[in-house]
Amino acid sequence: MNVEQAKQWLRQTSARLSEHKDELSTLDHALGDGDHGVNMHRGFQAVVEGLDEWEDLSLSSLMQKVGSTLVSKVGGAAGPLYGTAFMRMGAAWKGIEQVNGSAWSEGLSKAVEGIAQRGKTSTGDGTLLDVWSPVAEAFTEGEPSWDNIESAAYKGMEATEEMVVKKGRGALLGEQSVGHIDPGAVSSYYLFQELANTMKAGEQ
Amino acid sequence: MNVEQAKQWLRQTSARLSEHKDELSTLDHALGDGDHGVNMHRGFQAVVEGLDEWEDLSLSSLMQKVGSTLVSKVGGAAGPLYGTAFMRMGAAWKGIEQVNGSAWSEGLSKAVEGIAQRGKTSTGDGTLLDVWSPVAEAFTEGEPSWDNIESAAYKGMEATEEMVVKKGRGALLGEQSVGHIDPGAVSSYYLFQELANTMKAGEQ
Amino acid sequence: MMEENNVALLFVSHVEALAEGARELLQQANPDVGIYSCGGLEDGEIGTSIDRIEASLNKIDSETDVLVFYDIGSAKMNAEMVQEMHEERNIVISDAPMIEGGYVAVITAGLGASLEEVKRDAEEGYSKGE
Amino acid sequence: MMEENNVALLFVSHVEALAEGARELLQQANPDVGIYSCGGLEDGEIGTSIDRIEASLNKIDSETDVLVFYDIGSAKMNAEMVQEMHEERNIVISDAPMIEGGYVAVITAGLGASLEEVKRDAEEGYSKGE
Ligand SMILES: Nc1ncnc2c1ncn2[C@@H]1O[C@H](COP(=O)(O)OP(=O)(O)O)[C@@H](O)[C@H]1O
Ligand SMILES: Nc1ncnc2c1ncn2[C@@H]1O[C@H](COP(=O)(O)OP(=O)(O)O)[C@@H](O)[C@H]1O
Ligand SMILES: [Mg+2]
Ligand SMILES: [Mg+2]
Ligand SMILES: [Mg+2]
Ligand SMILES: [Mg+2]
Repeated sequence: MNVEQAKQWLRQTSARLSEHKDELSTLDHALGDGDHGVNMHRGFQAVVEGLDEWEDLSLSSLMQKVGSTLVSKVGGAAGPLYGTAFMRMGAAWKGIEQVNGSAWSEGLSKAVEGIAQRGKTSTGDGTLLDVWSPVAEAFTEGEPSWDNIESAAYKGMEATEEMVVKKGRGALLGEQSVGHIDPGAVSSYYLFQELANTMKAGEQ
Repeated sequence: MNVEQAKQWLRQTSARLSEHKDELSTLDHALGDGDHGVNMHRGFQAVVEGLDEWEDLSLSSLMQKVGSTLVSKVGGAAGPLYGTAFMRMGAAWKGIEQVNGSAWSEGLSKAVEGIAQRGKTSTGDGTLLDVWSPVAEAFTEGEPSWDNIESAAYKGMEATEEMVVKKGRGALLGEQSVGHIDPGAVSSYYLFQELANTMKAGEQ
Repeated sequence: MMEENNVALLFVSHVEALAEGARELLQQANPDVGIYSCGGLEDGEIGTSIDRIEASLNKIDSETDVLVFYDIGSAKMNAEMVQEMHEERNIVISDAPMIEGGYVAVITAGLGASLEEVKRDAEEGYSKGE
Repeated sequence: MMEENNVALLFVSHVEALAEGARELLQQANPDVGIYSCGGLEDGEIGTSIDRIEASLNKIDSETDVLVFYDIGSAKMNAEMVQEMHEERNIVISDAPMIEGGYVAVITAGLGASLEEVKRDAEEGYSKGE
């Protein structure tokens, strides 16, 4: 992924999240306060607005900017979580112009580490980490298989439905949180699906 | 005490509290939030305004009205405490036109009971109860000795200076509350001093 | 999705903005739970007023159980006075931390819990930090 | 009468009125303690913003220790981000109930307690009800 592809990925993600704004908020209505769609929309809107200004940034700096923008604008728990993830990717990709197999693996595993620290959470807690973590593992040293990555994201998302939520607002529901897909897991799935779409388009 | 004397008492108390508004607030600044003077002033202003409207009330109903006015208007902890005290006196004096020795004793001990219940407090906690309680005990079956009553109020007030406050905002100060006179004890002292003044003037 | 619930929450504070801000925060967590607030004195000063507590109570259906949260002690005394004046109603006062306990309460009330359960969860089920 | 104190309190809430109302209530308890508040998002929506937290922090003398109170979890995450961005400052986040712990904090900070003492008192010294 080069810096242009990264921008493409972010634009597509933003459009996708806007389309699914109400769906994400409805999911969050069951487990939280019903604002996840609005939050993600607000955050990625700001990112897309920023893209025009951040013309000459390296890939690393771009990711950092995306992260700090998400932290500033999302407003809910997803802000510091997604924000930390992007900032850690940015840090991992210092000096890298083109993310390849091992850089993907390194960047994503740093992002996962960041989310786990920030959220004081681990996999199985029924959060967006349950998408990010299997996605990070689906990156191997070689060139990424985007189909594998997309399906890892999808399975991670689906798996949250059966989990008792342990972190965030949903945790207060206890056993009653079972039966609902985590909204942050869904937005993360869209993010990685758009990544796969962007990268697959570039391969053609 | 007949209903006219009661009104006189309330008017004098109101004037006295207004005069000492800043002093009471300053005392409350050390132990609490610095509003006791303003609170008592507000409450007794409303009582005095009410007196003109409550022309034909019995002594008992007058006390009830005073109590509910204080509860409504004082705004701080003193509101429900003074308010309950007056309402209990009103209840004790049902059908009584002229409060004499045993009615005083009965009325005040009901007031003390009410304060203790409302504040979940007992004597020695460094509150206004430490004035009300010795005052109630200074009333005997016979005609009241107003000098005794005034000095019981005074001593009760003074004693709060050495107490560790156990109730209300001052309680958070722990040992540091020692060395400060309780503002509610001071306003209660003024109330009983004006009672004595009123009743002694009537005796002449 | 939510079961019908029969517990309303009433927030009594010395400051109107604080009570209203709490209501706003918690209502977002579940728009279907009845949440009411009152605070401050008529003249805008800091304090609690039984008249305002009663006015809020009168907005709540008289068959609905009410759990009251308060900020500091004197607000509780005033809430207790209103409680005693309305013995015909099922009003309970919670000593839970107002915001944190209130958050738990809106969740459990939204799940259809009884007044006693909501009170217990607010007082014991609250956790913060890790 | 109060000793000089070197601890400021910062209230971070999802709702501006809630943070500001808390500040108003607690400031009354001691007008000499530095109490700061921020809440809500730029557009008035419910949420917390690290920009607003930072702006509040910038109002506080940089030598002053800061104890942060927050309403719910995501506010804490944002406060932690600001804390990490300002490692040169002494900023500590309290998991105490925001209003009740904040009340204790303003009292003990006003008595000249250290940041650690204020934090401990806010988390443990809080009592409500009887
Ligand atoms: N402590 C946490 N660790 C990991 N993920 C979390 C945590 N808290 C919340 N989340 C994620 O954030 C999502 C909710 O985001 P959002 O609705 O924007 O924030 P808020 O809950 O503050 O309204 C959840 O669906 C979950 O995936
Ligand atoms: N629980 C209580 N029991 C008895 N008296 C109390 C109690 N709480 C407060 N007080 C009395 O009330 C006085 C403070 O009244 P005020 O300043 O009007 O109320 P607030 O503390 O709410 O600002 C104290 O000085 C004390 O005498
Ligand atoms: Mg949400
Ligand atoms: Mg939210
Ligand atoms: Mg006071
Ligand atoms: Mg007060």
